Amino acid sequence: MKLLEVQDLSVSIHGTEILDNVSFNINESEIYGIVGESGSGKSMTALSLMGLLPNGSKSTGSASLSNTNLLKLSEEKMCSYRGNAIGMIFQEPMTALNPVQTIGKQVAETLIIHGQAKKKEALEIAREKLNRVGLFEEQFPLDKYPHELSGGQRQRVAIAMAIAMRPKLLIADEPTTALDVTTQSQILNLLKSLVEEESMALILITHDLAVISGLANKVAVMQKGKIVEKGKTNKIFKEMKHPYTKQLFSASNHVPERNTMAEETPLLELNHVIRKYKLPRENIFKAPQTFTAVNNVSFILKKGENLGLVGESGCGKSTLTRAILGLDELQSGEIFLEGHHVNAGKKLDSSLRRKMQVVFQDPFGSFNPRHKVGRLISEPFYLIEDRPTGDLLKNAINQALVDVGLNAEDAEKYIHEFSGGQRQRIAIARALIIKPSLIVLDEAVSALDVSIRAQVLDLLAELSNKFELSYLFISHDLSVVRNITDRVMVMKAGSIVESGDTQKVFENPTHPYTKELIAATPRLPENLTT
Amino acid sequence: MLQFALTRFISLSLSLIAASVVIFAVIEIIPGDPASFMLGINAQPDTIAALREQLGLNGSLLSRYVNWVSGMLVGDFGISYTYKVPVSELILARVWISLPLAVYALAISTLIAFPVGLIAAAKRGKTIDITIMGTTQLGIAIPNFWFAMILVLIFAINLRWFSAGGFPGWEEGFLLSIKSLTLPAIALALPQASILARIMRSSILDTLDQDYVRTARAKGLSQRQAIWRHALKNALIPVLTIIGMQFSFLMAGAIIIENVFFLPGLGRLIFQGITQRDLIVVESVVMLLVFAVIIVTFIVDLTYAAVDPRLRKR
Amino acid sequence: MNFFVKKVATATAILLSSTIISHAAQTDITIGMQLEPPNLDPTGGAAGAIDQVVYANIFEGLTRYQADGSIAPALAKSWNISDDGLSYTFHLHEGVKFHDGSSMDAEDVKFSLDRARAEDSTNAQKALFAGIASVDVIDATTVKITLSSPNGGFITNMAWGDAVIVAPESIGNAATNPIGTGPFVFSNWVQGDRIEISRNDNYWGNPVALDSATFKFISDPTAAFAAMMAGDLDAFPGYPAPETLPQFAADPRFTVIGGNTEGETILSTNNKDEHFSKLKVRKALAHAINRQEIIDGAMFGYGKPIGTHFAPHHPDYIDLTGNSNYDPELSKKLLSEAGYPNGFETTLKLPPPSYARRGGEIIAAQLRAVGIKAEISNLEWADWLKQVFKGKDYGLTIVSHTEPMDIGIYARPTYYFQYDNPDFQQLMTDLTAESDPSSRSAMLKKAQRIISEDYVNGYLFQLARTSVINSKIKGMWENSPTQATDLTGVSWTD
Amino acid sequence: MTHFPRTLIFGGILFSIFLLGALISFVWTPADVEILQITARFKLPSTAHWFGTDHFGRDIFSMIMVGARTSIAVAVVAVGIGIALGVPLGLWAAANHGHWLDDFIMRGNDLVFAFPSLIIAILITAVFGPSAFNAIIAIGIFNIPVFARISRGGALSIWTLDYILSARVAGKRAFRISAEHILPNIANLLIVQGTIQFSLGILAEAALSYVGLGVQPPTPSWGRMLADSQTMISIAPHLALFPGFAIILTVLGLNLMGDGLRDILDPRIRRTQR
Repeated sequence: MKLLEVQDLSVSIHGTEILDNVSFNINESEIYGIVGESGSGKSMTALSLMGLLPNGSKSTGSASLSNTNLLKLSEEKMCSYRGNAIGMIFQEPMTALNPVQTIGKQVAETLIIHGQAKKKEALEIAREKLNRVGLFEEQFPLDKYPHELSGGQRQRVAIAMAIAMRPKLLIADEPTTALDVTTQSQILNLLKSLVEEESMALILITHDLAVISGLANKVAVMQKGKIVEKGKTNKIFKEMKHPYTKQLFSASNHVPERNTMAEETPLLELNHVIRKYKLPRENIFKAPQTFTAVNNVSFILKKGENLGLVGESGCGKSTLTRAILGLDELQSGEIFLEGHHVNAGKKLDSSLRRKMQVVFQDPFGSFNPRHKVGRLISEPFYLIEDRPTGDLLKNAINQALVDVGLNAEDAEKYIHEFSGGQRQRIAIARALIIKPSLIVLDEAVSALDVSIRAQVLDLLAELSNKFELSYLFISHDLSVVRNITDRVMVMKAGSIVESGDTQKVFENPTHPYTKELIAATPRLPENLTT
Repeated sequence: MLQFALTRFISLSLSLIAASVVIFAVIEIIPGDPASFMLGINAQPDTIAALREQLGLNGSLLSRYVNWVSGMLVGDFGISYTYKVPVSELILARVWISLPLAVYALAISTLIAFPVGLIAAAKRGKTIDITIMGTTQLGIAIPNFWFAMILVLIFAINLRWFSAGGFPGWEEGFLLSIKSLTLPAIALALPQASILARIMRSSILDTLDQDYVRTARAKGLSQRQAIWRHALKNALIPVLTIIGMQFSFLMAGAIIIENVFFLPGLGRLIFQGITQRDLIVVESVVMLLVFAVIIVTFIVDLTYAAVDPRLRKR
Repeated sequence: MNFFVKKVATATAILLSSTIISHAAQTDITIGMQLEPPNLDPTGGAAGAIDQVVYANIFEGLTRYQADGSIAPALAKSWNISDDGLSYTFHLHEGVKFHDGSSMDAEDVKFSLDRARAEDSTNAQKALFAGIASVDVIDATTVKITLSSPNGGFITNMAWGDAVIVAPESIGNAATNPIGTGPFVFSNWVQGDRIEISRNDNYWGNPVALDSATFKFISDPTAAFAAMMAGDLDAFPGYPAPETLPQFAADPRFTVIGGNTEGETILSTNNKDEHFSKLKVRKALAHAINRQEIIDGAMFGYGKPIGTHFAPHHPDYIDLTGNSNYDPELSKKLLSEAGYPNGFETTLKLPPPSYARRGGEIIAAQLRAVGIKAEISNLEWADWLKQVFKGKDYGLTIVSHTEPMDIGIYARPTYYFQYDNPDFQQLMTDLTAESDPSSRSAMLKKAQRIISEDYVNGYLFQLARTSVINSKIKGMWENSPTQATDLTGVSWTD
Repeated sequence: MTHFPRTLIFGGILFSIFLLGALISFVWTPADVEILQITARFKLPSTAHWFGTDHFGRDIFSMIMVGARTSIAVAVVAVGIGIALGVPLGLWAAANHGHWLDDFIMRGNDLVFAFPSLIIAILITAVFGPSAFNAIIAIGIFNIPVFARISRGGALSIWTLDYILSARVAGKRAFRISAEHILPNIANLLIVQGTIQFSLGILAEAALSYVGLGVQPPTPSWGRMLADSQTMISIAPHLALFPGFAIILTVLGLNLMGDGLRDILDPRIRRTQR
C-alpha cells in the first residue's frame, strides 16, 4: 500500500538549486533510508515534506501523502498534518527540546494542538508515550526538564513527541549522529520496534551506510540534490550499480595501505596519569567536588606505532590528549616523550616540543580565519630555536603543503577558501611542518564525509610511511580505529579497560564494555565490502 | 532554588560592601566644605569651625565610614547637613515620587514595547517591521531631556492639558498625582520603549531560530503558536535583563527629567545635595540607588531561575 | 510663532472668562522660588532662600526693612539712642505672642541677640552683632543694648533677617518648624517641592489679606517659565529667565516688575594676581567691558550700569560709569603700557546664576577683543566658595553682592578680591563711628570714588529684580532691599 | 562583503555629513563662533545665517559644525578609553577563565554597571571640575565594562576553538594568543559595539553638557546649546530645534551604521539571517 509518493520534487533557495527532480515512493510500515554525504539534499527533502523549508525557498513537483499533495496544502492545513500525519525528529537532541518546559508538557502539547485531548488527558497519554519510548515513571516523571536528561533520553522524548499522534509517517533526520554508539543502537532498535508495532512508515535519513544496512527495507542514495540510485536495500548494496554508491561503500570501510614498523623504543610513555577537575561549587558552603577525568592511565606508545584510543563521549579521552600535549597540569603521574618529562606549565624544551604535534577534529574551528594558510601552518615554528626564516621558511611551508597534496600557492589563501577535507589536510600540514615523531590525531576524521575521510586516512598512512611517524589516534568511531591502528586501547570513565593488538581486541574482546561497544557498532554486511 | 538564591545573595552583599567603599571614597574627595557653603560668603572662620564640629565633619575617615555604614544597617542614614532632618525622612519622601515615576515609565515602555516588538518579529522583513525598526532607531536617538522640553512646550504651554511640572502629593488624589507624572513618564519611557522593542524583536527572532522551535513546528504548531508557546518565554530572559537595567536607570537616571519637570524626586535630591555639598545625603542616596540596582539584579536573577529550570538546580 | 501666540491668546481668553466666574476673591497664593531653603532657621545659615520664605512672614526683628529699603519699627515700636551713640533702648510692642502661644518679651530679645553673638554661634552674619557689648533687660517690654563703639548702622543691622527675635523654647526646631511672631504660621514643608504657610489669626499687628501662601521651588529657568505660563504659579519674584520677560510683558495675564536689588554685579578681580595687581591692567580691563552689551545679552536689558560698588537707588549713589566707559582702543593702549602688548591669559571662574554664566561668556568675548584670553570654568557654588572665595585661586569672577550697604568689604584686605588700601580702611573705620547723616553721606561718596578710581573690580550693573506676577495681585515688593518675599501687604484685586 | 545593507549606507551618509562638518570646521565656518553680536540675536534662518542666530547673535550653523567636533571628539576618546582598557581586561579575564581573577574582573564590571552613570558623571565633575576632559573620563569609565564584557564573551567562545589549542601546543602564551588569535577575531564585535557606544557617547556628552558639565564656553557643544536655549524655546524655537536635530541625526546615523555593520560583520547574525 503506497503511503507517500514523491514526484519530481525540486527545491531552490534564493535561486540556488537544492533538490533536483527527486522522486521516490514509500509504502506503509516500511523503513525507507535516504543516505548521502553532507550537502546531498537529504535533509531538505525531509523539510520540504514537512513544509518547513527556510524562507525564500521554492518547491515544485508533488509529494502525496495518502493522495494529498503536501506541497499544495495551505499553511493552516499543513499545521494539521505536521505532528499528526507526519512526525519528525531531528539530529541534535540537546537543543531540540524547549529548555523551559517539562517533558510531559512538551509531549502533551502535540496532543493538545491537534485537539486530540484536553490537558489532563493529554498528560496521561504523554505518560503512556514516554513509557513507550522507554522513559518510565519512576525515573522520568512528567515534570522533568530536558536539561536533566542525557542526549539519548532527550532523543527518546523527541520520539515520544513525534509519535504521540500515531502518525502514518515518521521522518528521522540523522537521529543518532550526535549520540554514542551504544545509545545509537538503542535508539535505532526503538525506532525499529515502533515501526513494527505502531504500523507507521519511517524515513531514516543518515550519512552512515551501516545504519541503513541494518534497518531499512529500501534505500535511496542521494548526491548533489539528486537520487542516484534507489531500491531494495539488499539489492542496492549487493549490486551497487551507480559508481557513487560504490564509492560510498568502499570509502565507508576503507583500509588504508600502510607498513607496520613499530620499533621497541618507547616514544611516549604515560605512568599512572591522573587528571582531576574541580566541579563548580554546588553552593558556597560546600567544598567544590572534584571529578576524575583521567584515572591512573599508563601506556607506552612505541616508535613508528599507530596506537588507537577509543571511547564514548565523556570518557576522558580529550582530557588525556590535552595532558599528553602538556596543556594541563597533572594531579599525579608522569608523561615522558622520548624519555623527557612533559611538564605542563613549564617550558617544553624546543627539541622536545617539535617532536609532538596535534590535529583536531573540527575543520572549521582549527584555524584562525584571519590568517593566511602560510602563517597558519608555520605556527609550530614558534619558540623553536633554529626556526627557519625567509626562503627557508617559505620552502618549508611549500613542502608541507605539497606533502599533504595541496599546492604551494595555497599558502597565500585564507582558510575559508578551502573545503572541510582540504582544511584537514592543512591541519596535517601544520602538524607535519616541523617533522615531529608523534602526531596526536584527536577525532581527526570524525567530521568528514566518508569519501573525504578515506582520502585523509590514505594520506595519513602515506605520511606515516614516508616520515616514520607515530600516531596516537583518538576516536569514538571504532571502524576507523580498526582500520588504521596497530594497537588499540578502550577507555571508559577515565580508565583504560582493555588494550591490545587491534585485530585481537576487535575479534576477541575480553572486557564486557568492549564487547558492548563492538556489538553496538553498526556494520556493513561483510560480504558486501569490496 | 534556595541555594541559588543564597549564593546570589552573598555575592550581592559583597558587591554592596565594595560599592559603599567606592561611594564613600568618591564623596570624601569632593572639594568644597558643606559648612562654608551653608554659612555663605560673610561667615567668619570660627563660625564655620563651630558648624563643622556640630555636623560631625571632624572625625577620622575610618570612624566616619564605620559610623555611616553601621548607621545604614539600622536604617539611620544620618542627618542632612542642610535640611537638618534625618536623611531617611528625605529619602522616604522622595522615593514616593521616584519609584512611582520609574514604575509608570517602565509600564508605559513595556506596554508599548511588547506588542511592537512582537509584531515586528512576526512580520520580519515586511514593511511594518522596517517601519517599526526605523521608528525605534529614532526613539533611541532622541535625547529624553529634549523630548521633555518639546512635550512641555506642546502639552503644558500650548495646549495646557497638563501642568508644566511639579507634584501635588499623593494625598491630593491619585489621579491628580498620576496626571502630573504623565509627561515625565512619557519622556522617560520613549527611548526605553524603543530599546525594549528592539531587544524584544531580536530576542524572539533568536529563539525562533532555535531547534526547539523547529521541533514545535514539526509537532504541528503554527508560526504564531510557536512564538506564543515556545519562543516567548525563552525570549523573555534577555528582555527581563533589560527591564531590570531600565528600572534602575529610571530610578537614578531621571535627574534631568526631574529637573525639567521640577519633580522632587531622588535624582534632584542628589543633584541638590552635590551642589550644596550635603554629602551625607549624596552618599546615602547613591548607596540606596546602587542597592536598588543590585537588588533588582538579584530579583531578575531569581526570576531567571523561575523562568529557566536549568538555573534552579545550580 | 504666530501659531503659538494665537494659542496663548485663546488660552488666555478662556482662562480669563473662567477666572471671572469662579474666583470672587482669591485668598491663597502660589509663589515660585528658584532655590529651596535648606532649613527655615534664619539665624543659623546664610541661604537667602530662608529669608525669602520667613522674613517678615514668620519671623520679625526689632526693626524691619520696608519695600523702599527704609527701616521701620517692627517688634520694637520705638527706641532711644544715647548721645554717645553707645546705648540703644528698645521699647517693645505689648502682647506679642509667638505662634506657639508663648509671649514675646525682652528676655527673648536678649536671648536672641546673645545667642547670635555667642562664641559657638553659627550665625552667618555674626559681624552684625560684633559691636554689642551687652544686652540688658530693663523690664518685659524694654531692652537696653550697649555697644562697644558707636555704630551708625546699628538700627539697620537689627532689621536683617539674621537678627530676628526667636524664643529659646522653639529655636531648636526652627530648622523644620519655625516659630516666630509674624503674621503667618508655618504649616507644611514638602521637601524638594514646596513650603506652605497660613495666616496667623493671633497676630499682634495689622492682619494680612491672604489666608495661605505656598512657596514652590523651581530651580530650572525653563521649568519656571513653563510653570508661570501654565498658570501653576501666581508670582515668581526674582524670575530667573529674563529672556522670556517680553513674552510675559505682552501677556495681559501677567505683570512684569523690574525692580532693584542690593546686588552690585561685579567682575571681581583678584588684586593680588600677577597681572591684575597692576592698576593699568585693571583700568584696561574696565575699559574693555561693554556694560550695555552685557546687560542686553545676559539680562535682556534688565539692570542699571554701575561704575562703583554702590546701589544706584541709594540716595548717596554717584554715577561713576564714566571712569570706565567702553573704549577697547584705550584698553589696548593701557595693556601695552603695562607691558602686555599681546595681552595675557587668565581665568574666569563663574558661579551658577545666569547673570554670571551668560555675562561671563560675553565678557570673555569682549576681553578676547583686547587680547586678554580668559579661560572660562563654570563652578558650582560650593566649588566657587572653595576655589575663589576662600582659596583666592582665580583671576576673574562674576558675582552679585546682594547684601545691602556692603561697600565695607573693600576695607577687608583678606576679602577674596584682596584689595588692600589703608586710606580706604581708615575711611570705613571713621564711617562706622560717624553718626551725622551729612558727614556719612560725604564719606560714602568718597568711598565710592576711591574704589572706582582704583578700578578694584569691574563694575557691571545693579542686578535687577524682575518679577513676574499675576496681574491681579497687588502689594508685592518691587525692589529687593533685602532678600525677602514680604506677603504682609499682598492681596488679590477681585 | 560586496553587498552593503541599506541601513549602513543611509547611516553612513548621515554620520558622514556631521563628520565632514566637524572636519571642515577646523579650517572654515560660515561665521566665527567666538564673536558675539548681541544686536543680531534671535535671527531666524536666512541666507546669511542658514540656521539663524542664537541669543548672543552667534551663527547657529557654525556652532553646530564646531559642536559636532566636540561631540565626536568626546565620544571617540571615551570609546577609545573603553576599548583601550576594557578589551585588555576582558581578554585577560577570558584567558583566566575559571580562575578567581576572571570572577574578580567580572564582578568589578557588574559593580560599575550598578552605579547610576549620570550621577557618577556628576560626582566626577564635582570632584575634578567641569571640563571636556572630565566628561570624557566620566563617559569613558562606563565604556570600560561594556567592552570588557563583550570582549570576554567573544574571547571565551574563541578560546574553546581548536586553533587556540594548536597555538598552545606551539608554546604560545595567553598574552600572545590573545593578541594574535583572539583580538583579530573579536574585532567585528568590537566595531559593532564601538559604533553603538559611540552613539551613546554622543548622547551622554549632550546630557552632561546640558547639565553644564561638559566642555566649557566659549567652545560650542550641542548639549549646552540646548540648555542655553531651552528657556527661549517659545520665543525662538530654532535655537533648540537645530542642535536637537543634530544630536538625533548623528545618533540615528551611528545606530543605523551599527545595525548595518552588525549585519555584515557579526557572524552570529549572518547565520540567523540565512
